Amino acid sequence: MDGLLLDIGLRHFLFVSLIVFVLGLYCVLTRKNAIGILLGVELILNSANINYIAFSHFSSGNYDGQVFAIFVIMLAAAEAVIGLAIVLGIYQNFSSIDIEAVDSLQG
Amino acid sequence: MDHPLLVSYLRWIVLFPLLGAVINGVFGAKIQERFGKNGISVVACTAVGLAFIFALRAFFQLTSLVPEERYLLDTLLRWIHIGALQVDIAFAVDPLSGLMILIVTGIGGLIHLYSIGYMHDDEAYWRFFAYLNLFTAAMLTLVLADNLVLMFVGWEGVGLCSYGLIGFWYKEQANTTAGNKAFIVNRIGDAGFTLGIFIIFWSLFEAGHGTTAVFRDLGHLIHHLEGQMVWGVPAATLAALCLFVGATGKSAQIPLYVWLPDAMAGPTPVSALIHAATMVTAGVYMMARMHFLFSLSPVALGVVATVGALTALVAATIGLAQFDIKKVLAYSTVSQLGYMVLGVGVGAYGAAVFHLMTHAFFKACLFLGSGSVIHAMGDEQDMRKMGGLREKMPLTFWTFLISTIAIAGIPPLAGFFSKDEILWLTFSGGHPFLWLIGFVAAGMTAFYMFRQVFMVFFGENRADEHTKEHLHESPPVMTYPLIVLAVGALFAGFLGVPPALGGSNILEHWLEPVFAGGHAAHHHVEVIEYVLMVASVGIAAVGIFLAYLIYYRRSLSTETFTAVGGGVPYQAVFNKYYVDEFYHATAVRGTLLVSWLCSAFDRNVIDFIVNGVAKVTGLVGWAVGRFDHYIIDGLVNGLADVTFGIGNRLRQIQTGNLSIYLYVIVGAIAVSQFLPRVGADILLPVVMVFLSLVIVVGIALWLSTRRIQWRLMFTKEGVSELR
Amino acid sequence: MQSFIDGLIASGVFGGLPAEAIYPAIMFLFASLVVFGFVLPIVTVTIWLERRVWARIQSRVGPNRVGPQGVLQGLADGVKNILKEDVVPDAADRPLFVFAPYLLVWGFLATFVVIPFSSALVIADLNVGLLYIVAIVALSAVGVLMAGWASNNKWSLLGGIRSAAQVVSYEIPAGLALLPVVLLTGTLSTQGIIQAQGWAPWDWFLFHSPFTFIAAFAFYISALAETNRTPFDIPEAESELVAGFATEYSGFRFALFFLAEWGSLYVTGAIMAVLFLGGWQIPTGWTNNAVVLNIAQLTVFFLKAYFWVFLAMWIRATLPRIRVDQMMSLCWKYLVPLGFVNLVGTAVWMVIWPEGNPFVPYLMVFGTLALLVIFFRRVLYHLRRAKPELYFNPAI
Amino acid sequence: MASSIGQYLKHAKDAAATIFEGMSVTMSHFVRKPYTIQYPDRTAVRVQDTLPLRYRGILEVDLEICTGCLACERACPIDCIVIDAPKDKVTRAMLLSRFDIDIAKCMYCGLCSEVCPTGSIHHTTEFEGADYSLESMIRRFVKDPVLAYKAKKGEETDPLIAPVLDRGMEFLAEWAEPVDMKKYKKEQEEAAS
Amino acid sequence: MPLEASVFYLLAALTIGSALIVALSHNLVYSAFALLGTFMGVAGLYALLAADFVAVIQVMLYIGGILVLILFAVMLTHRIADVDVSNRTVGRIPAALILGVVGTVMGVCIGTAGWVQHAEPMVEPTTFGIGEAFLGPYILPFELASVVLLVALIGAVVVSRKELRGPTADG
Repeated sequence: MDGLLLDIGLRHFLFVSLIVFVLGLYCVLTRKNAIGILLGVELILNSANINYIAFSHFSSGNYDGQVFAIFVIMLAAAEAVIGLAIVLGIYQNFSSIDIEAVDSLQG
Repeated sequence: MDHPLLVSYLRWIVLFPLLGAVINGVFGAKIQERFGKNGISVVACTAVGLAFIFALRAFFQLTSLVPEERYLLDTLLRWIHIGALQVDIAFAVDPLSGLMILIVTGIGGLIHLYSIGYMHDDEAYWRFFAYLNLFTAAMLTLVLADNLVLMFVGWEGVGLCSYGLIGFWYKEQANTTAGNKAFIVNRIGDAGFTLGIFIIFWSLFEAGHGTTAVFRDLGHLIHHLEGQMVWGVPAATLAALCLFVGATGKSAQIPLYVWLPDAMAGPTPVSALIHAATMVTAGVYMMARMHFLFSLSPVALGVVATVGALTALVAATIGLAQFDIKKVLAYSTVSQLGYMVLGVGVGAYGAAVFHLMTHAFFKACLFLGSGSVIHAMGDEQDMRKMGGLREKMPLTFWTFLISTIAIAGIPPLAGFFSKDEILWLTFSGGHPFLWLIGFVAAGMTAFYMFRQVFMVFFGENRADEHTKEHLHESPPVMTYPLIVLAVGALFAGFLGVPPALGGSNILEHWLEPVFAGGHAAHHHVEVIEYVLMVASVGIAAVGIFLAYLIYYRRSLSTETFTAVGGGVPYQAVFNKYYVDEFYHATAVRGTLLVSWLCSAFDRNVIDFIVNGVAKVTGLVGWAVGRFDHYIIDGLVNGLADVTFGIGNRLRQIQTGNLSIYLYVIVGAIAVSQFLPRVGADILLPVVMVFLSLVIVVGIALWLSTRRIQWRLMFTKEGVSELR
Repeated sequence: MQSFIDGLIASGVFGGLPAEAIYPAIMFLFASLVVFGFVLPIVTVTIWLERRVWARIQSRVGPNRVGPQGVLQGLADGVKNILKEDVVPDAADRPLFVFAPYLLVWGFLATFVVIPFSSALVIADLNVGLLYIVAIVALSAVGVLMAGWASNNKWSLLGGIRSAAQVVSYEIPAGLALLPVVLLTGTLSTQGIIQAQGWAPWDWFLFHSPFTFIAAFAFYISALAETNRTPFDIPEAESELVAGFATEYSGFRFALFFLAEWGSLYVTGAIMAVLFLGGWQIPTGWTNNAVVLNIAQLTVFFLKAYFWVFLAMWIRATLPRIRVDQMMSLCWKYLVPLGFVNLVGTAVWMVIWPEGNPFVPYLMVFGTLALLVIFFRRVLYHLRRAKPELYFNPAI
Repeated sequence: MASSIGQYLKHAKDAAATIFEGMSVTMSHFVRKPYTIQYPDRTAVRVQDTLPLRYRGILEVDLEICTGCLACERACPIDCIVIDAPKDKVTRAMLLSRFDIDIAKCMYCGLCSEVCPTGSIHHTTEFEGADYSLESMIRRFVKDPVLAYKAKKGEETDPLIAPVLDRGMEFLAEWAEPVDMKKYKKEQEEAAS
Repeated sequence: MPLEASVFYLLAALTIGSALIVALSHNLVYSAFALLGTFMGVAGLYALLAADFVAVIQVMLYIGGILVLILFAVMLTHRIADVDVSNRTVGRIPAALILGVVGTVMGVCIGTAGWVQHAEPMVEPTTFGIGEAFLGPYILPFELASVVLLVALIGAVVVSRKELRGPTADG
């Protein structure tokens, strides 16, 4: 048992990323606040990155995983920028970023 | 004969009258306004006069040549040069055409002078002279044509002018119908003529020895036609017959003579010129010109001869019963033409041409005489209203009398020599039966001519008072041509005195080079010739005596003749053997019937088909429309409605609330990704099912808490209200 | 450092302890030594030196009472702050309010991991050294925001946001200015860069080519802007935002902010020394005793670094505060394009002279000397004009 | 475009030049002697001594030459001078039992020193009035009653009082005679040459 | 306790702890700042996985860029607009349920799946390798990334500018 716990293997990192992923998903699902959702998204992206780096370190042996992680980070940045711009836009339009209020696109 | 002397003045013979026609035709109205009617007549007469002078010049130039060399040629311009057909516009004068142009221009000129007086008070004066000039030009083209095609042009031109002149007073319906009738009948004949030309051309082409339309060359090449068969008939015979059909049309022989009597509706000088002297002789001239073709097929000659004789007889009989002064002369022309055709038929081309010449003189004189009578009688043409005009119109009477004697065939005058020549040649040519017909016809001719003289000039005047006072002799411009023609009638005969009577038959010799192929040289005199001569004079005398008895002495009443055979023959003769009616019944009605049939057919069958197709299309269209409307539109609309319904139902989940969307996404992923992946063991599927249940319940539960009422979401009116 | 420790282990100083335990222990020891032994004193001295330099420039005396010539003035301030009551505004966001200064200090201290002191003395010669420094600066931006937000007053919030914006936006020109040196050396590790330079001025990257020369000053300007100093100290502009994000802070937390600010000044100087002045490079050969060599290298490095600190103080005393839009336009219209030009210039330079142009460094050194001469003549000109009473002795 | 690039470069050059110039100016100041006087303790000369005679500092009373005429007390607009001048029941001479000046209230207008006949009350160059208690703000010049000074017609003979009187008179002299500027300047020039 | 394991657990605890705060905390600002802890924890994990370049990039970009941005956004829209951004969430039970299931299933997978692992993981400076990769096989994504960032930059400016939207601004 301690062998499993002590020598850090791939599974440990996957577990950590899983937990972060689940928390991120939870945050996305339950937040009423637009920015809260963006936070959740960031968490999800980070968990994905952990997996990338873990696999790159343990399994692949080359730099693909890390390169991908960097791309993910870069895209996360772009996404955050746009997301926040939209949130600002919503805020200026609806004077609130509570997604409950922002339902004018209702079917 | 085949080394033509090239000259360049022949063209003017044709061009002068043509020029005159153009001037009068185009500027006629203006000239008449400006210079009055004399301007018109000056132009017309000078045109014909110049043509006559040039014709004389050509004639004398011919006489200066050696008989074999008598051939003047004037090529104007290249006309049709297509493949094997080489046709030029070229005018040629040889003894035959030389004679003809003299007749045309001479007698034409006299008639121009005469019509100055006759048409004096007619408003369309310029149009009349334009037509006359045009006619003269066309006739000269026909006569001077060097080849068949150019002759055909002249042939048609003449037909056109006759139509124009017959229907000159176009205001009356009768004149126009007469004009039409003449034109149509001529056209039938012309059709035959063209067929003849084509047959000659193609058969020569088939024979492969090159083709030409020039009479001179045709003469040499025509023997190649012997072996040719066209439609199972020897080419030569067929061509000849077709040409003969054209001739009958133009020269008013048996089948196609009906237009000539009606043509009298035109002014009298027209009748005189066209329907006595020139146009009607065109057929005889054509056959004379094509003598080498006809001599190739004895069958054709036989047909020609019989048709000629029959025409002579039939026309004569009809002439007996006519009361219209011009109708009598018309039928006498037809019968005289019959003699000419008979002459051609028996191969006596020379005699035929001789008779043609003499007939031109006295027939023209007769017509012009009747013209002056009608002129005097105030356009009255019925002989029963005339009589005793001898004192009032001595000149007209004497010229009329001379011409009548000439036509009757009394010796010293022209008629006897030419008619007798034909009869003798018919008899000696081995056609005794035809001679008999001719012989009888001659008698009848004498009878009806003198009947006319006695009715018109002797006895008491049956005209009404009004016309009586006005009776006067025609003005000199009309009477002088009559005198010239009468002199012509007197002396024309001496040109062709037969050797039997000590004459040297100048005309025969004159035409001899042209008909080199002919077989007319019977120099040895036979007794039988004298016998026939005496017989013909006798029959003439009998005819004259009968006429004298009936019409001058009134001792013999006409009933004796009319009652013969129950009056049927008289009725038949009086009504012209009902030929018009027959034609009307058969040809005209036939054509009408055929046209009606065609229109009926067209109306019913074709229209029916077309309308049918239209109806069917309409029907099909309607069917397709219905199909499209109900089935396809139905489908489409149905689909639209279905989609709309589904869309409406699914609209509910678009609550506009972001987290709901995320739930749906995550739920969907969870269900779709994990459900199939999980292994087959029992525990996990249970969890899966439980999970999806929970999801659905959760969403439903959650939705219920939302402020959207149930009513809005699921009931119909709610949805409509929402929308 | 690594080899040094291996040497000690090999010599069996630590007995049988597993290598795994020794490394962290030594690392921890060395780190605490650096922090308490070096950073705190340096900061207090810097604070005192700054006030003296200011004074002398403004013809004043400056603190000279506490300790010899007032050197302990910084210490006195520190003690003062510690003794002051540590007020936490009740409406403030307590946890964030408390954590903000530590975040800032953490960001500041973390940079010392990579800054070398001598050829052997560096806490961890990271392979991504320079990049690490740029990243850590970002951390302080977050600290500033946290402080600004937590103290729940308008001035501090606006001050916090403004300074964070300034720090973030000046990271770009700073990063660009670093790149030419990275291009030249091909490595990001600080030791590597220093080893790539020689001890003589013409071997330094500063004089390697005109582009690196400009890059150096561009980096220096943007570094100053990042640490909110001199012309760019808008966030703490007394007249507008009182003390910027530190308005509500008092006592020890306020001291921490001071520590971070003046400490980062030294860090800037150190980086400049590493990148452009050849760090601890000294002529070798005169001694073979490693310790003596290291001490010499340490002093040389310190002097070079402290020159830039002095320069910062000097600039602060000279230049007026610039407006916010001027600051932004300077950053985006002048420094960033300049950064790109230098980057391309250096790249072209490297292509043309792979081993570096033999003449240009000497030329540049000579040029700089000429510049200095001109500078002093200007100074003399001003002195002649003002005919003041001169007083050269720094100690008053 | 070209002009803007020219301008762009000009701005950069100007910035560098001005900073260079500015730094040279500050460097020039760097080596100058600071003007600041390290008051209070490290000044070369006590600041108070450097002040001019007329400097109206904290008031001082030479009881020896105070005649007890209360002119100053009356002249003071703020009444911060309190004098008790009881007659000695025994010798009938005027005694000065209390002469208090509240320097906190005093506005240093100088009206009292002008009217003092003998110049006993006058401004010193002393300005450091800070003290630890408000009480100490009141300068009590009389510990135990003192005899008021009686003015003599002629010269003051008493060697103790004479210098004090001269100093007093010197103080008064400043206001008594209007300064003749021309004479003053002449004297200055003679002094300068 | 071996050093590496303890460091891992420490970092894992930091990451998960702050992630929990992000997910669960009522106050949006707390969750925003807790994000810092997550990012630092993750950076630490990268360092553990010998991905030093990515760790530094993570710190620089995530914390320096995205976190600062999010903080800006939070501050600009938070307290001043007196909007009570109660973080109270929507339907926590169903979310917990779904995630519970999802989590367990993924956990089972991670636990049971036989991951391909190399014997000796690679530990050496990665900057050079990544640089090569960027300009080698990944040149196209690298260039496209620059375009994406430019687009995002411009897009953000356009979307958030107030005056561009004209009359609709009062919303």
